[in-house]
Amino acid sequence: MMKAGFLRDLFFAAVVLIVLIVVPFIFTKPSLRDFLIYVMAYGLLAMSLNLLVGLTGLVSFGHAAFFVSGAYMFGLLMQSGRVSIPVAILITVCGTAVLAMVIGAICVRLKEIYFSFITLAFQMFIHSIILTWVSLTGGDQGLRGGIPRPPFFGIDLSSGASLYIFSACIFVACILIMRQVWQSPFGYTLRLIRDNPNRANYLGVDIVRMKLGVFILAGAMASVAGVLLSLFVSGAYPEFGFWTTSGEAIFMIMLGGSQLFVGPIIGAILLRLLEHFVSIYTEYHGLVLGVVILAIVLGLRQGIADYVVDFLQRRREAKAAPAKEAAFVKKRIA
Amino acid sequence: MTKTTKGISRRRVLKGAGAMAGLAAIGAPHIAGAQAKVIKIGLPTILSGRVAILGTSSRFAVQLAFNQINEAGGINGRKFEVVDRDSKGRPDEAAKVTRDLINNDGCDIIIDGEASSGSFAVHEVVRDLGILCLHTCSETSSLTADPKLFSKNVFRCARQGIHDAVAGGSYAAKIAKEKGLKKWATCSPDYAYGRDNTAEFLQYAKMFEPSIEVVDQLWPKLFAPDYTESITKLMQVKPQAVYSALWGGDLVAFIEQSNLYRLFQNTAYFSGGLGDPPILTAIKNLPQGLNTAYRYNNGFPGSPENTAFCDAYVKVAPHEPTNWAWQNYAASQFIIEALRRTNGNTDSSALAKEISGMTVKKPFGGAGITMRDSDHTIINYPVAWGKTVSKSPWVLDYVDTEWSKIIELEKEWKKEKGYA
Amino acid sequence: MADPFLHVEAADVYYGASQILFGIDLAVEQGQTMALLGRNGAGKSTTFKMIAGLAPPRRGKVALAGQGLAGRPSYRIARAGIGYVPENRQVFPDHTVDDNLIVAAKKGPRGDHHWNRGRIYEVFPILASMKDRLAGRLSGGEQQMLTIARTLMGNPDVLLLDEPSEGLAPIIVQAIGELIKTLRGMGVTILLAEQNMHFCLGIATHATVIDKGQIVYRATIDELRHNEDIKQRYLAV
Amino acid sequence: MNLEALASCLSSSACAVTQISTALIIGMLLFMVASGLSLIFGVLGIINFAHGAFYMAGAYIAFFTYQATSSFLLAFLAGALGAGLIGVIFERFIISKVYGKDILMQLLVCYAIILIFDDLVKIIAGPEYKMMGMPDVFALPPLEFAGGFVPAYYVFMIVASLSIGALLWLAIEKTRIGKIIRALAINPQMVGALGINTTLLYAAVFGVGSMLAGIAGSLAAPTRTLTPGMGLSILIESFIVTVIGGMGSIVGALIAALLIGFTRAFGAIGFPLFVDGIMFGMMAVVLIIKPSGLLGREIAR
Repeated sequence: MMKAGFLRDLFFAAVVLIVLIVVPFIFTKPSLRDFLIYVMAYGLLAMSLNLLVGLTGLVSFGHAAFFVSGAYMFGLLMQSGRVSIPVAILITVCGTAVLAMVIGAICVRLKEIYFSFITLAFQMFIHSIILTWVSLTGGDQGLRGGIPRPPFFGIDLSSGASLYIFSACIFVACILIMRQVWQSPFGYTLRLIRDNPNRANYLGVDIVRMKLGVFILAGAMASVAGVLLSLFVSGAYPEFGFWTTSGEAIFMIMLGGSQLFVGPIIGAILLRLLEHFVSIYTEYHGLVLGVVILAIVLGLRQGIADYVVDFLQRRREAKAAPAKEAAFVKKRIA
Repeated sequence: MTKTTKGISRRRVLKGAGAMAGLAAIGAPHIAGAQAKVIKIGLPTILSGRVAILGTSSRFAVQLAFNQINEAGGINGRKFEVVDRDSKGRPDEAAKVTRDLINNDGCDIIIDGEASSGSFAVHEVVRDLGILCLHTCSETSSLTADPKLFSKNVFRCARQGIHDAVAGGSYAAKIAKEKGLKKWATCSPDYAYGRDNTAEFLQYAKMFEPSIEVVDQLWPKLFAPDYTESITKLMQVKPQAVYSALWGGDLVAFIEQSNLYRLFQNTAYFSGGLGDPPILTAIKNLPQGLNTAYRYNNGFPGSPENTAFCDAYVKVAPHEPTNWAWQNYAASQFIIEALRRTNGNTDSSALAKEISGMTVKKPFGGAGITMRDSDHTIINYPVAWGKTVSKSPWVLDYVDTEWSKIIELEKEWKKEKGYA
Repeated sequence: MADPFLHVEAADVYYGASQILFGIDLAVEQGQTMALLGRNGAGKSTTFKMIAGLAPPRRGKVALAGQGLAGRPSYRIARAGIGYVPENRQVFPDHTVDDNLIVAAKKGPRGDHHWNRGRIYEVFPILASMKDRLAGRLSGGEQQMLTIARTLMGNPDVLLLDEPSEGLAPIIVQAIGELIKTLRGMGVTILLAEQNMHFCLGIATHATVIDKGQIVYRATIDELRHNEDIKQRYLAV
Repeated sequence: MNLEALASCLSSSACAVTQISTALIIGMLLFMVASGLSLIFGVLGIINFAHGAFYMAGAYIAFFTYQATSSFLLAFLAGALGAGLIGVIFERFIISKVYGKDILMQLLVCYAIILIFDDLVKIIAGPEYKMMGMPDVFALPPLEFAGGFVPAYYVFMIVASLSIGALLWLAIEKTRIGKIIRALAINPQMVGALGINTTLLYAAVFGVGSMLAGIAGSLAAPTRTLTPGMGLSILIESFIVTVIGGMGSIVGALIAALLIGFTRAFGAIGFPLFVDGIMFGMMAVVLIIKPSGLLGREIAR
């Protein structure tokens, strides 16, 4: 079973990767590539956050802390000029994982909104460190002077096309990893913790360890998103770690839906499209975005992808219902 | 109330109904032909949040400049269209909207109306894409002074911190000598611009008047709503003079809150940011005799060109021109003049070649403002310090500093910094 | 014959998609003390919640003195004269005894206000002696007294008592029983949900038995006392 | 770090008076905003991230009223009541739809409101800075206490905030409606079953909470700059205050607001670089040791 599932995922991943790579060669406008890289970076951030929010029920308000740590660690490593890009990514991911472990060890012990608050506090703390430690981080002006992209294995990321393909490969690899977690026994344990912590406890699950595990994983994935963005904008800015960035990721999850694996990606695409077009037509994009959010939250009461899935399921059930009802009535009479 | 007067359509009508079609629309190659006649000027700037006025006053100025040229028939039959985009003051967003303006909207030229941190992000993008760009709001000296950041297609049409520091330092030194102001303190926002600006001001003030001694330096947070703890701290320290790089709404709050403590009764005040009309008019009780750098004034320089600029500006905007307004207006003039010389050819390097060393008369007249070709930054713009009065024109007695002196000291500063 | 004072007719209640009550009919006359008997999970509490407006019926009707109540918000139902005393003694733990009563004070549906704190302390002398104590610090029996007293402060026409004896020591149960009898003596109309039939025997005048969300038996309490079959089928523990 | 300066300040009465008053000035406005935040959370279980928007609304309404009438009293009342009214409308039409929904829904709704309010202010009042200016009544030289100076307006502001805080506390602890509201916080269903219109009460509590933010806004209007987006900075600090003090506790909000006020006032003298870090640090430490805050209860719901 597992193996068949994995092969299917692998197949889907390959298809997605091919589509991602081919599309910009059909529509050659560079802005499409820009758009897709943004969607990949923010989508990865939102998906990694959804490992906490949707899968485990841990509502983190401070996930951008790992996004920003990814961007800065990678940027600083590259600016030091001592490591190649793959090594820098590896160190960044491990480094962020350690950071996530330290923060997570404190945070996951807290429940519900207290978890949200303390993740927020840590994020603001990291953000203020970045602002204060000017000599290392460049303070409010961010990492300046660009992030060098020395060629490795014959790949030169200073060309837009190869940077795009590289980003697409990393993106798809991360999605594949998260998909395996989503479907694994570990993933189901996390769902159990989300839905019924008492039962999980009773079954002998070490809840704190499980939560910490997914917290570290989500942090590491968020750092990859940070790497992608810093590679693309050739810089790192404190705003990456401000609470609004976490808020945006949460918004993507809510827009797309938290229960469907690809929900956050759909949310990222929708939000980016929305912002793109709204800001072309009006400077009052806040007003428009606000009204759209209200319409979705108050109208659908769930993410768009979740809504569509539920809607389809309801329709299927409605078709099956008459038969079921008949059976039920029969049983009651008997 | 804001009265928004719209000039040429800054929104692109052509995007039209098909726009929402999504990815395909973004990917579609943009239409050549009839549209190619229009020259598009992209303006990434801050249109929302606390410093929205930064962007809106810049936009008024850019629109004014290009409306004027459109009404005059354009250049070689080509008209202009200004496309603005809100960066929300975030550097990553600034980078993104700049890319969009170029790659998606097909803008030929970028006028960068970002504050400092955003400017550095835009700088990376335009350097990457090789498009002509004029930074119009960032005063951070290194943006053009640092040769590592130099790009042949990128210019700065804005005050430069180091120029003003020389002018401010010499002005402050003179007053310090006259009035015996020895004990100084500073109170500037805690971010790169605030720190650099303050350090540069002090460096020159001390150079010109060595008896100046800095007794304390306070660094309130950028956009802090309340400065009471800084003000009371200043009262404990009792300096004879205070320098502050606060600007915008922060400065308005700082002055009003200081008034409550009567801070300026016994303390001389030197401000890099007070001389902007929207700030001067927002302060309800503007104390007399505060010293401020020139940012914009409808009576200085007293030239017919300046009056004409101010009159035209207030017709389209709800307030007098700001510092950013004249800088953007001047930047537009550089672009227009360069296009005139290339006969409407928008090639970046051709335009850049023309702009290097160019002098424009608008908006101040006189000898004009010159784009220095060595480091792509403007000189000969008004650099002066004056004193506040309680009613319009708000600042009087502007004292000029010789540009030759500024340039000489700038050279030494560059050497010191390793830029030259 | 006129409609009964409190009248529930053919009421269905759902929690989400699952139906809990099936066509419940109930009739309580003024001054009656009616026991609603049934096993744990038979639907007694849901019936009460339905009457009180906390679990509105999807179909059917609820009326008090001819006035329809179904579908109204719970506070309107309370103001119409339904006094609901929930199971598990839901006192406000951080309020004093006195404050618990103050919160609940209101006039009855016809503007009557014969129940006030003075009267309550006469009827419940034990509460009078601890009126400044936090309700959360009271014993279970005292809390039960307080919830009943609190509901009386609203001058209801009908008192719905949901398992007042549950989880209390026998001696306390006896005291509660005495109290209900006193209230009955004062002419208060009472609907009493219980699984403990013996508790009801001395208190209620009539009995209704509920099982699996349906009413299965109606009689006077004396008839029930002698109907071994019903007792065996529906009430034996 | 300059502990010597701190010690010498504390030993001089002039310095101590001025800095203590500074702490109160900073603390009191925070207290006003945070107490509203805390009240709304305590009773409705909603973390009102849009609270800063009501602070902004209060400030702008006060500003326009003052321009129209030149009366500070009217401006103050209009700011407070206007923000309260907007709060009630917001609760009725929007927030009430997400009661009991997961926290993300609430967060998102509040985020939407912040975006909408900021743009509305920009449309109505323009993007430029506004300053109401000091009313003539308070245009006095600063008052002297034991060698330290406190501006007359700040004395008024401190007294007004403390009085409003005391009134609020008395209303909640001693009046019948206050007792009902406390009961509502713990067991809303039971309160409804006792014949009390909980829907109305929720709207009223939200209105009072927003009114407190509006009061802070109108008190701040004469001394602080009005801009779209001004609600954000005060929101973050009052959020810290609320978490430290304990969500739902008015007294906790007061204590925490003073704590922040003193940290900032004396931090400016003794350890100016660490003030921000210390504030977040305090928040984290409180969350680790006692998640519900200094005086908060564990959430029942």
